[in-house]
Amino acid sequence: MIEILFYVLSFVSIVTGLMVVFAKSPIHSVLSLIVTFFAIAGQYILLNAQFLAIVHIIVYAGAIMVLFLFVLMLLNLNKEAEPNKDIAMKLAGVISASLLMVTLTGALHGSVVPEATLAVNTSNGLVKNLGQVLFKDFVVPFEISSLLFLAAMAGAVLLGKKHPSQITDSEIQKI
Amino acid sequence: MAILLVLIPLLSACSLLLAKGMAKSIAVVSSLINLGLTFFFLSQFNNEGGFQFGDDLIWVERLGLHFHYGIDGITLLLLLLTNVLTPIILIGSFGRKYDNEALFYGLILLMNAGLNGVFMSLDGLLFYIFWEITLLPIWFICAIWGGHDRIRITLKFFIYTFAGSLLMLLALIYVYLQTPGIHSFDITALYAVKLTAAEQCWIFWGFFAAFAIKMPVWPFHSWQPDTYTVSPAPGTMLLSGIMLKMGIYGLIRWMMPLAPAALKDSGQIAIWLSIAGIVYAAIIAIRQQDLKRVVAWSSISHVGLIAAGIMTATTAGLQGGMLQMLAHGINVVGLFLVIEMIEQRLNIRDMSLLGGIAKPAPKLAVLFMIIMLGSVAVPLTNGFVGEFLLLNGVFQFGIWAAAIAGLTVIFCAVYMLRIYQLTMFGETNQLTATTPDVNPREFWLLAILCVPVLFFGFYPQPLLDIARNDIENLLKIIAVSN
Amino acid sequence: MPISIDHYVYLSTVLFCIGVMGVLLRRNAIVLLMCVELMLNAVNLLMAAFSTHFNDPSGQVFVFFIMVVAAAEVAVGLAILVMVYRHAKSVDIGLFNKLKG
Amino acid sequence: MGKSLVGMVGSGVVLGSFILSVMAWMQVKESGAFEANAFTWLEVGSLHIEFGFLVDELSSLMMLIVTGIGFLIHVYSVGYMHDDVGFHKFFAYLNLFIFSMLLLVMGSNYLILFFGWEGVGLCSYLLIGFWYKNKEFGKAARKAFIMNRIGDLGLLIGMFMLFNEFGSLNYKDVLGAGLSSSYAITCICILFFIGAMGKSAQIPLYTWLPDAMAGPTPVSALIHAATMVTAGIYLVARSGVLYTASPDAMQLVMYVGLATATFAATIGLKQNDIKKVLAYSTVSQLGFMFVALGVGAYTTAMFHVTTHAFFKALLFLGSGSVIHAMGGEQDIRKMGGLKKYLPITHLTFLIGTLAIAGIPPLAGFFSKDEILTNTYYGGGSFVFIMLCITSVLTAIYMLRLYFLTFRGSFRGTREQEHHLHESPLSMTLPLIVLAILSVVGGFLGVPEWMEHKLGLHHTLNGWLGNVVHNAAHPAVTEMFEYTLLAVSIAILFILALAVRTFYISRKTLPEPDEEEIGIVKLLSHKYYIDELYDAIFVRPIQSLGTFLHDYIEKPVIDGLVNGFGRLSKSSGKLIRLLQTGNTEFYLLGMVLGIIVIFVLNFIM
Repeated sequence: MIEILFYVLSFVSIVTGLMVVFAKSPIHSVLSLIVTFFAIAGQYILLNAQFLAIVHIIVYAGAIMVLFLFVLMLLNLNKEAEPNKDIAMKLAGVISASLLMVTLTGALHGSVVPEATLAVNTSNGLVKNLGQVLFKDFVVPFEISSLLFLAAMAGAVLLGKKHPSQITDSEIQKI
Repeated sequence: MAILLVLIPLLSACSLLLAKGMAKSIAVVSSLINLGLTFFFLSQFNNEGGFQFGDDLIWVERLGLHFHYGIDGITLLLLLLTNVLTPIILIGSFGRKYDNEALFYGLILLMNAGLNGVFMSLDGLLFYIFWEITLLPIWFICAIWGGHDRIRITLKFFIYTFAGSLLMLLALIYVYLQTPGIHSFDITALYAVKLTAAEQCWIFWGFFAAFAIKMPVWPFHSWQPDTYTVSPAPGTMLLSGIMLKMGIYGLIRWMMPLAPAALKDSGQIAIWLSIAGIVYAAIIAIRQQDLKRVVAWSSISHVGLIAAGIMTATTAGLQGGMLQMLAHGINVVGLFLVIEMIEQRLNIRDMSLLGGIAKPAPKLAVLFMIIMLGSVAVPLTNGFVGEFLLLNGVFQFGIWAAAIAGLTVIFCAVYMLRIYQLTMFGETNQLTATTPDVNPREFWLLAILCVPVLFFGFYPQPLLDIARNDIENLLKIIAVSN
Repeated sequence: MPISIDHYVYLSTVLFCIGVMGVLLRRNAIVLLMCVELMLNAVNLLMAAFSTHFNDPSGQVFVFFIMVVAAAEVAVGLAILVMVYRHAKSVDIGLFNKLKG
Repeated sequence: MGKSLVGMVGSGVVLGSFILSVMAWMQVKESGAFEANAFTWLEVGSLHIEFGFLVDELSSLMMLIVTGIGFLIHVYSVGYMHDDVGFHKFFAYLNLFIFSMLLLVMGSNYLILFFGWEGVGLCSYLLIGFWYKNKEFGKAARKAFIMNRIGDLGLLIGMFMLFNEFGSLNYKDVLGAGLSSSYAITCICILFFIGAMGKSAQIPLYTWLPDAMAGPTPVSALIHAATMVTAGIYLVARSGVLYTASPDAMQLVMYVGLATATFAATIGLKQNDIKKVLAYSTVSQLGFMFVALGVGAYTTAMFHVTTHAFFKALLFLGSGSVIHAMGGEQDIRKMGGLKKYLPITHLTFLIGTLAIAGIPPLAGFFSKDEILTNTYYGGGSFVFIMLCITSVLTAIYMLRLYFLTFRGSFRGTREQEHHLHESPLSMTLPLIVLAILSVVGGFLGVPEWMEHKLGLHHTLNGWLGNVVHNAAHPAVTEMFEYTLLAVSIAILFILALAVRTFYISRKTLPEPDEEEIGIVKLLSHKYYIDELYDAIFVRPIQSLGTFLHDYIEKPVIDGLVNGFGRLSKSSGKLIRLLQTGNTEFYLLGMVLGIIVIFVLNFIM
């Protein structure tokens, strides 16, 4: 049962992942990516990381992808026409990506993952456990990451704002 | 205690920036205090060998870095040279108005601090740090107040010497890594390292690259004539009078004791290079028209002899090298001072346009003559003693080497007399007819330089006694390692 | 655990490589950003898999941190793209050639 | 200070040193040589050099010559230089010279000798270039100094070898040691001789001496005739023990001396500058002395040094008096008939001429006769005959000089004739004293036959015997001596007549420079040796300097250094092209890089 679920989810995520890459319209890409994220969230549940799965859906599907969509809509980029790339460049992209895959799998194939030493604890993925680890062992990185967020927020606002000098005379008159 | 020699100019340089109006007087007072201190050390100095007035502070314990410094005879002689010449160079620069005086004199003081540090440090890394510190002020002096095309020339000078000293750093670190236990840059620890002949060969060339470029030894000299010519007079004097002695000092203190076995084979090549430089530079000097250039080339020629004599690792060669360093420092600063005086008066350095200055400026002619004779190494001037001992050392290396190196005796007379004749003798022309004679400041500067020229020609033994035992000890270290 | 860790390794490798391929193929900067997200997710998946495999919650904590970084990155990245778009009326990465030597 | 005071002080101190020299001489005579060390000049390793003095028979003889003649010339200079602006400077240099020369002869080791050796060279440079406004004079001064320095280098390296061999530079240690002939000693002797060549103007380093006549005439008399140029003789005589141990070096000395003597004498035949004639005569006479040294007749050489100092100083001072009277004119073609205007100068000059020509019983006769005798036994017949011919040449050019200058009728301008006058007392007095010395000086060393016949002694031989002595040769037969005497007197009279007829009775004059042809031109241009040296040494070195600077320094050495800079610059330019600005390209590169790393990781 779990195996079937795993394969189905894997299949879905790979196919939608490919769709992200090959879809002509950016909107389609976004939608496919959302599906991929859901599939990955399913994998998390299979892995007993329930809280992670929830957060994943909230953050990625709920926030990040919405942001993408907003931007696409706002900028009206929903055009299918993307300037065509060099065919050689495309070929090189595909080949090198597959090469990477081959080498990676080749490299991973020989590697031996040590067996787990501790007994399986299914409650690892629960909020309580994670919270304890996060606020005990990783409290400093946690605080730092909050700073990072703050900085990113400020940066995004600053970047998104029009610089006063860029405002043209006609715009001033409109105001 | 001796670290005051570094601290005083350093602090004065900082205070210069605060009290800009008093730049000149602060600089002179600071350099005179240093001079007094040096004489104090001289009076308290015990010439039985070993380092004195020093200290050994732990700096970075885990890396084995020590702030270890001290004064022995070899160092003392060079400190004497540095601290005698610095006030002379400072006062000598008063004839010209430099923009941003405070910065200018501050840099000279910084130079003084760095040079004193180089000569006193007894820790490999400390030596390296001071070595590089000296490069900065002199580069600024040349690049800010220099003459035509200064940026290109000084950049070349900077990069060239810097590249050389990186090789030295590599060699130092290599030896450092061979020290047992917690590695140490301390001089005694480095001396104690036993290296194979092949390793010593690499160490030798690593050090030699840095020192040969600094001195400079042929064929690493190509930065020098241009840099000397383009620098402002005080910069040229610092470079030629004191800074090139850093290279020679490095040979004595670091290269030879650390790679004594390499002296046998690589050392021979280095000696022949130096000797080739003597003749090569002298022949080129004969044909130069620019006064500064002649002296610059002559400096290469003289330094070649010093380097060759020292690398023979004989008592005569080392003692001669020490004496000649002092003599060359004094003479070359004197020569550049005279050239600067001529340039200030007439605004040219081209000898073909000069002539007959002896008539309107007889005092200048006499003082120039004395300094020139010192440079030509006429007996009973300071230049002769060193040259005699150096040639004696080179003779012990090989008679043909001595014969070829001895050509400097002839060539030096040729080009020095040539510049003297073309500037001082002959008929005066429109330009030179009204050359003013030296003013009191210039007179006393040159006169003070003439005193050691004559005195140490007559009686060199006091100088020889200062470093005698330390040189013997050094030679023992070299001999034992062999 | 019925599904071996190797499966997850291969899955995330494939996803990662798809992301790489997207980055190499597409010219639309927004799609590029999405592909980067895909790659990040591939790594996240691997982290979670190992966390479960070794029974160590820190792996999952790392996933949180990666999410944080990803979110920040997207925010800033999209802001930049908006700026660029205002400037050039396009988000084609061919425009970003000001670094030409 | 006033000029008279300067003159008095300048001459007075030399007189003082002359008196002290006499006292030293008396002390040596009474109690033998003595040594005094002032202080340790240098002590480095095994090299120990005292600033010490040794006064023995040889050095006291030189001291007497230097201070005695030095004093006379100082007195002369007071008159001669009276109108010169550099009067003070002149006396300063002259006294510096006396100091250096005394250092040279009094030193107790070779290094002190070297101090004096270079010191006199320096003074010579300063005094030749005394009238520094003239460029040619400056060049002559420079030439003198540099040629001397070439010799000095030989001497210096010789000293190093000597020290290497004996471990000391003291005369006592070196010359007292039992010596056996060896390669090293030959080398040392030859190197010392190179030094002597420079200082004593021997082939090939002689060309500076004629040019040195640019200096004021008293300088020519003191430095370039009487004292400094004989320093080479002193050096060889001082090192006589070494030379005796090296027959090869002696041969070299003899042949170089012979060649110089003959060569310079032939040039002297056709010179028209009064001082140049005397200069070549000096070179030639120095050659005589070296021949004497070369055959081992050290005291004979010193004897000739002494007599030569008398008559050559006399001749130079006489010529100075002539030049003074002529208002600076030195060309003998414009003189003539000066006998009646300058009686004292004429008389003393005549005595000098006869002395150098070798008329008995003037000083030159005895010393030259002794050299010839010694050469006959020590040098072989070829050398002897050549030297005899050279003596004849000496007589010819000196008589030519005398007749052209003092006899016949005056050939200068009216103005010059009007100006002609005898020199003041301060100039004529030294002339008279030197003339007397030139007459009686020869009796210091009378030949053997006189010893027997007249009961006189060869004072000098006995005197110097403690330091050096002549190589033994078989007793001279009286027959030989008489023949030599008779022949020389006969030849001299014939010559005197011939020269007189040629220049006075027939009124033949040396042709103006541009009309010279053939051998005459060759001689008056001094065999073009100056031009030759210029072409084979001076110019090549100068062009080598230019060549090295333009074609080696700039393109090769500096080019290499700049090449490194250019290399990094151009490689930067090349690598910059990789930065296309194309983001995909960077990404592709990144991915490929990752692949390579993985593959490498996998392989290793």
